[in-house]
Amino acid sequence: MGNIKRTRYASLALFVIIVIMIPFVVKSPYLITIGIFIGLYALISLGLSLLMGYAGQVSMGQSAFYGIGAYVSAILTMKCGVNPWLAMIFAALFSALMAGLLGMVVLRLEGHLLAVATLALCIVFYTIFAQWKSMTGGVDGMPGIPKLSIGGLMLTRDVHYYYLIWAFLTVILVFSFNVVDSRVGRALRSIHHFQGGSEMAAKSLGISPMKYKIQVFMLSAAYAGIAGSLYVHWLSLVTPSSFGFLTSIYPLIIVTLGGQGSLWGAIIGAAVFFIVAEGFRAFIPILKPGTSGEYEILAWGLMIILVMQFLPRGLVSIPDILRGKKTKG
Amino acid sequence: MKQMSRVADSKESPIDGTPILEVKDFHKAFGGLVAINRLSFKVNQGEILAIIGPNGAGKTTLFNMINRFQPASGGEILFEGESIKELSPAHVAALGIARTFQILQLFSNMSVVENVMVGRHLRSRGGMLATGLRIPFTRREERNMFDAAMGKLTMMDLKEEAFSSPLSLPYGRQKTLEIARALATEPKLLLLDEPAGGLSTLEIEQLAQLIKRIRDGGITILLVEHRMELVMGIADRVIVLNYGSKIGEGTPAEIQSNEEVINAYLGVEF
Amino acid sequence: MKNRKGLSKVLFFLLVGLLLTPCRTAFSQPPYKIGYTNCHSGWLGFMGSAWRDGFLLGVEEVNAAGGINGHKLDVVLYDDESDVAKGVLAFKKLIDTDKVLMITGQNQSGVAIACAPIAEQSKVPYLGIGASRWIVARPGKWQLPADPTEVFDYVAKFRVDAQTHVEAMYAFAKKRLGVKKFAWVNSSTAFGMNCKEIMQATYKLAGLEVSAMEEYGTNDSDMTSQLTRIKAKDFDAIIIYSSDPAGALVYKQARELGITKPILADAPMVSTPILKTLGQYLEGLYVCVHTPDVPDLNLLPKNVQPMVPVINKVRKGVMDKYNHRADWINAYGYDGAMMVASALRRAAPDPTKLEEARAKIRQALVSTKGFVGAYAMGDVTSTHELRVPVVMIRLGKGQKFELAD
Amino acid sequence: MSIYDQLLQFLIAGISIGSIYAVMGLGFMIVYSVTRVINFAQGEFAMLGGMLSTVFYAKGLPLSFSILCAVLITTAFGMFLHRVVIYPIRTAPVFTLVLATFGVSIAIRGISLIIWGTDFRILPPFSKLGAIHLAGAMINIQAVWVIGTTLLMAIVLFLFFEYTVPGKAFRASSINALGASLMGIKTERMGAIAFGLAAGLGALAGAVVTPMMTTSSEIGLGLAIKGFISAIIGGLNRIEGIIVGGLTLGILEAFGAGLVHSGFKDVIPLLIFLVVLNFRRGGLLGDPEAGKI
Repeated sequence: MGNIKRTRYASLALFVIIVIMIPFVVKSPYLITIGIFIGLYALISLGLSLLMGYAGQVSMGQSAFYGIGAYVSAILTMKCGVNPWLAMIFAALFSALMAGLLGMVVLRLEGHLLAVATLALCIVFYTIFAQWKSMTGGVDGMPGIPKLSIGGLMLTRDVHYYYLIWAFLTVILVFSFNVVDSRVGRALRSIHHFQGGSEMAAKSLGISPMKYKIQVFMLSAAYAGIAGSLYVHWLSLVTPSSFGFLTSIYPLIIVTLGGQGSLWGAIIGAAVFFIVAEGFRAFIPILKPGTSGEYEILAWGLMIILVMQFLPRGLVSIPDILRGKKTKG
Repeated sequence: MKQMSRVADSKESPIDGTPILEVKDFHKAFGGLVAINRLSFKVNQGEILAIIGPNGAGKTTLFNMINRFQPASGGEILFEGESIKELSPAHVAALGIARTFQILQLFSNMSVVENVMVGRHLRSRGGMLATGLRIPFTRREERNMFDAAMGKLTMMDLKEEAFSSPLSLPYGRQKTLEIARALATEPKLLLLDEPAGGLSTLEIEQLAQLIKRIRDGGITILLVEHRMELVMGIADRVIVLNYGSKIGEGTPAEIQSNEEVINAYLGVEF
Repeated sequence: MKNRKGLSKVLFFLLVGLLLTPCRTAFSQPPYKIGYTNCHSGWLGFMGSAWRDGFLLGVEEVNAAGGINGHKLDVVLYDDESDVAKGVLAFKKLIDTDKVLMITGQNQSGVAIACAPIAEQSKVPYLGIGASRWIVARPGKWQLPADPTEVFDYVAKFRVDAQTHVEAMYAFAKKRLGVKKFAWVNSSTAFGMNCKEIMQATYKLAGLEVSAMEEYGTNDSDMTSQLTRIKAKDFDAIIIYSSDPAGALVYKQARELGITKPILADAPMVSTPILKTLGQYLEGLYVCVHTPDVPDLNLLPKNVQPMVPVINKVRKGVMDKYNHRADWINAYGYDGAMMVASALRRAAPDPTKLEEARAKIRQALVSTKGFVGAYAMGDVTSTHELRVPVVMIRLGKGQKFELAD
Repeated sequence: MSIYDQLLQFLIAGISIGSIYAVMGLGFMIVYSVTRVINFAQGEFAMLGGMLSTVFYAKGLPLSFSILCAVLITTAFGMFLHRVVIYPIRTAPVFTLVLATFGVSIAIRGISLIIWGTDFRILPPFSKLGAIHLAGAMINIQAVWVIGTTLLMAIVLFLFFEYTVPGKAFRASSINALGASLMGIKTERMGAIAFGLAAGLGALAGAVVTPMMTTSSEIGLGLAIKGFISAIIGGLNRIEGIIVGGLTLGILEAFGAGLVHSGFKDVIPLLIFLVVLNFRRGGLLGDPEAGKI
């Protein structure tokens, strides 16, 4: 127990140091922007990882909450002149609230039904974003969303948002760790029906599965909402095209890539996901000049297949595999 | 605290008359097949009541109806005089009914001690925010849950395996662990679903001791079993089920001399 | 750390790659590096790649003619896969890693709108080709149907926004077809929705009425429900706004449903990929096209006659290089290259002094005068836009285009 | 045109759309029933079917023959995929498999983009007369072909499962893989057959719709999502369920577009679906014990 904690604190410290160091080593705003996207998707994926890896609930609808967060922030700041930070809080709360209400409907479903129900949420909200012109600005969305500012300092440069987003990520990571190894975390794991949990036993011990499914769904939505809010204040633009089907699939890939049931997995997965994608963008034109995209897409597909084949339990399982230890799951 | 005190005063007189659980003409039918047929019985405060019967006698169904996994098709069920017919399983557990399972339902995605800590769920309060922010209260609570769980493990001498996976335990120990987990909820009534199933004679001996110890701790026990050596050894009263209906009730001695029971079931034993 | 190491590798290979790229002409000067990013996959992919074909055709021509004052045009080319995140990343990569002099491309508005402010902030000239005017307009400085009141310094674009087209269609429909009420159908893509918004903002000014507004998805196979709705209403003509084959299906099914009223559509409907597949069903459709789509160029109005030789050049070039009929998107891409070239030629920047060069190019770009291309013609306006002439045609038997206006 | 005619038109439109979704759904069901995998590459099978037939047709082969080749090739490809991608990781968590198939669909799309680019392709209609009018409503002959093919495939599948030895073995292994393998049925081969069948179905569907809606490298995912939804509505376990699921989705879309607003065409069925699911957890016709990912 003790040394588990110790290794965690050690890795957290290491993580924070790396995060702080990167901008000193990496100057290019392009790479910093990659860092920003990694951070944003890591936030969404953390929530999904709690939902999938711990409570065993699949969601193909995280983009909906990412979008809700983004639009709440955008609308409050643009139309009501609310302070961006306040807007961000509202964004998180409102995403969670929506998740709570919708969760009461969809979380009564399981497996594929849950998957398709959440996929439905993704499509429904995309349509709302694109169609509700008067509120969301339609397909062109809303440009010119105010930037965030701390004290007097206006956060304009990418590196500011890099630090901001990763600071949020760190806090939320710690929060998530605390949840995971608390009574709540155990309650979640106890209802993870296809990974060693048992809803029957959980109920017999006084745990109401529905309650915890909804709670963790709300939490994941709140994470996504915060990510969405950060995203629009950084880009100072919101368009529906950022919240389509793929935006729901990426976190699924990231979580599985990193490894379900590991919070670090979400972050590692996000990092690898974007670095590899951009790596392809950089390398493939060199290997095969004159190409545009299609080879990237192919490489990307193959890459997913290979990871699923050789690391079915994700990147976090690499150490175990190296140690030749059998991975459980 | 309340039920603590009640447990305390029930300690002085392990067996008194007041029923803790009362089942009134319970009925359960799956389609045409009748699983439980107009069954009525009482479980007295602090006693060990065994329900025996051949396989398919509806024993597990009965348990599932008592802790509300399955709705009863008819009848009434009172726990400490209150109807629990409409409550959710979690609510029933909160009232103080814990159970084990014929097919083990341990959480293989947690360590042994964590399994028992889940048992402490009802006795702790920290919500998602509180635990996430790790406010002093929840830290204290976590520590208490851990200590309590370790206490239970020590009682079942599972202390050594506290941090290993439940699946690494031998089958008998896994069953004990499930009992420990159920006890962690501090129940007033403990339902044991075939606890002796698949155990060696020696293990059954230890189990019998354990169950007695639990009862002496003031917890009423209702067990379903068809391993006679266990039942006859520890039960205060025995109820015999056959095809969902009660064909006999009484002390082990009376049961062993009950004609109908012998014909229906025990015959094979003698 | 990891990704930095990767980066240096990338840069190294990039360098090697550039050295290895074969050049037909020897260039006395260091190359001009141009960034190009567009969607070559995703729902608008076919447009992106057609644009790219035209663009690369132009670039080749420039280089074959000895480049720009001895500088070769080097194009760094990325696909944004119609995805905002990927588009933004590609854009920043062009600016920071590839250190290009200027950037062009991105005909998907969503991505382009996200990138314009980045160009402005990092002071990189950006020649936009997306449909929405948000690309040039500073946030909140544009209200339909008026022009943007404030525009970005570093952004210019071809004025392909639907406003020009819808207005041309309104005029034609009223004058030639005597239309008073029209029904509207658009694809539920950004392009279609965008045009719908513009239509809603402008039809009253043209003194017209809308009797129905319908939508369809790019993957839809059957739009008879929408058309049945329209059929039940009272209308003189239908305007279909679509950038995908499904739009052609709408026309086909409208005729099958027995709707005989005139139907108008916008230029994307006669882009080569759509004509190749569904052209046979489009007989009788009125289309608001760009000059390159008019088969008999002599019929073109006087004011755009100067474009004719350029158009012919593009037609020949596309036929030789890709052996298919050049459509407006190819011509558009070609003009993109030409705009870039002319800006560079006039700015004559020193590629080693990046900031200064970018500033010069930006100046030259927004002050382009008397540009004559295969697709666009004229001066860059005060809103940094280059107007694009349009013509109404009618698709006759066997996909023969007849000038209708 | 009278409201009655309109409704009839919506119905026809719905059926012709729905039957496409239904075939896609069947593909999902077949693969799922044996491997418990939701195969997101299903849409790409349809894409391949359409593209390949256009390629062969362009090469001058007769239409029917081109389609036959396309179907056969895609079938083989489906089996190949199972052997190379799915079978090696059959023991991994199902969700890993699902994402693997998602990777497959991306890869196929990439390959198709490389070979065929972003152009649209089309086949000539199967029969000369374009559209016929009956009772004030119009129906496109190609749509009739699509509906017919769907029904035919459903019937053939049904007969296959009910009355042929491999079909029975197939069902056995879909009900209980272990039991089946004890009965000496090679579940591996069953998985391959499942993918082959699904791919073949998808390809045929893709080819039949091409004259109606054209095809291109990009159509896969869209079709897959619709097929997935209708398969789930249908309950993933019974052929008739899937058919009804697909038709329901299509008809709801058509009526939604016709009676409410075409902008919400895709949303209306989903909302109804969400509501329905709260009463019938197993989809419209599925058993309540619908599969778990």
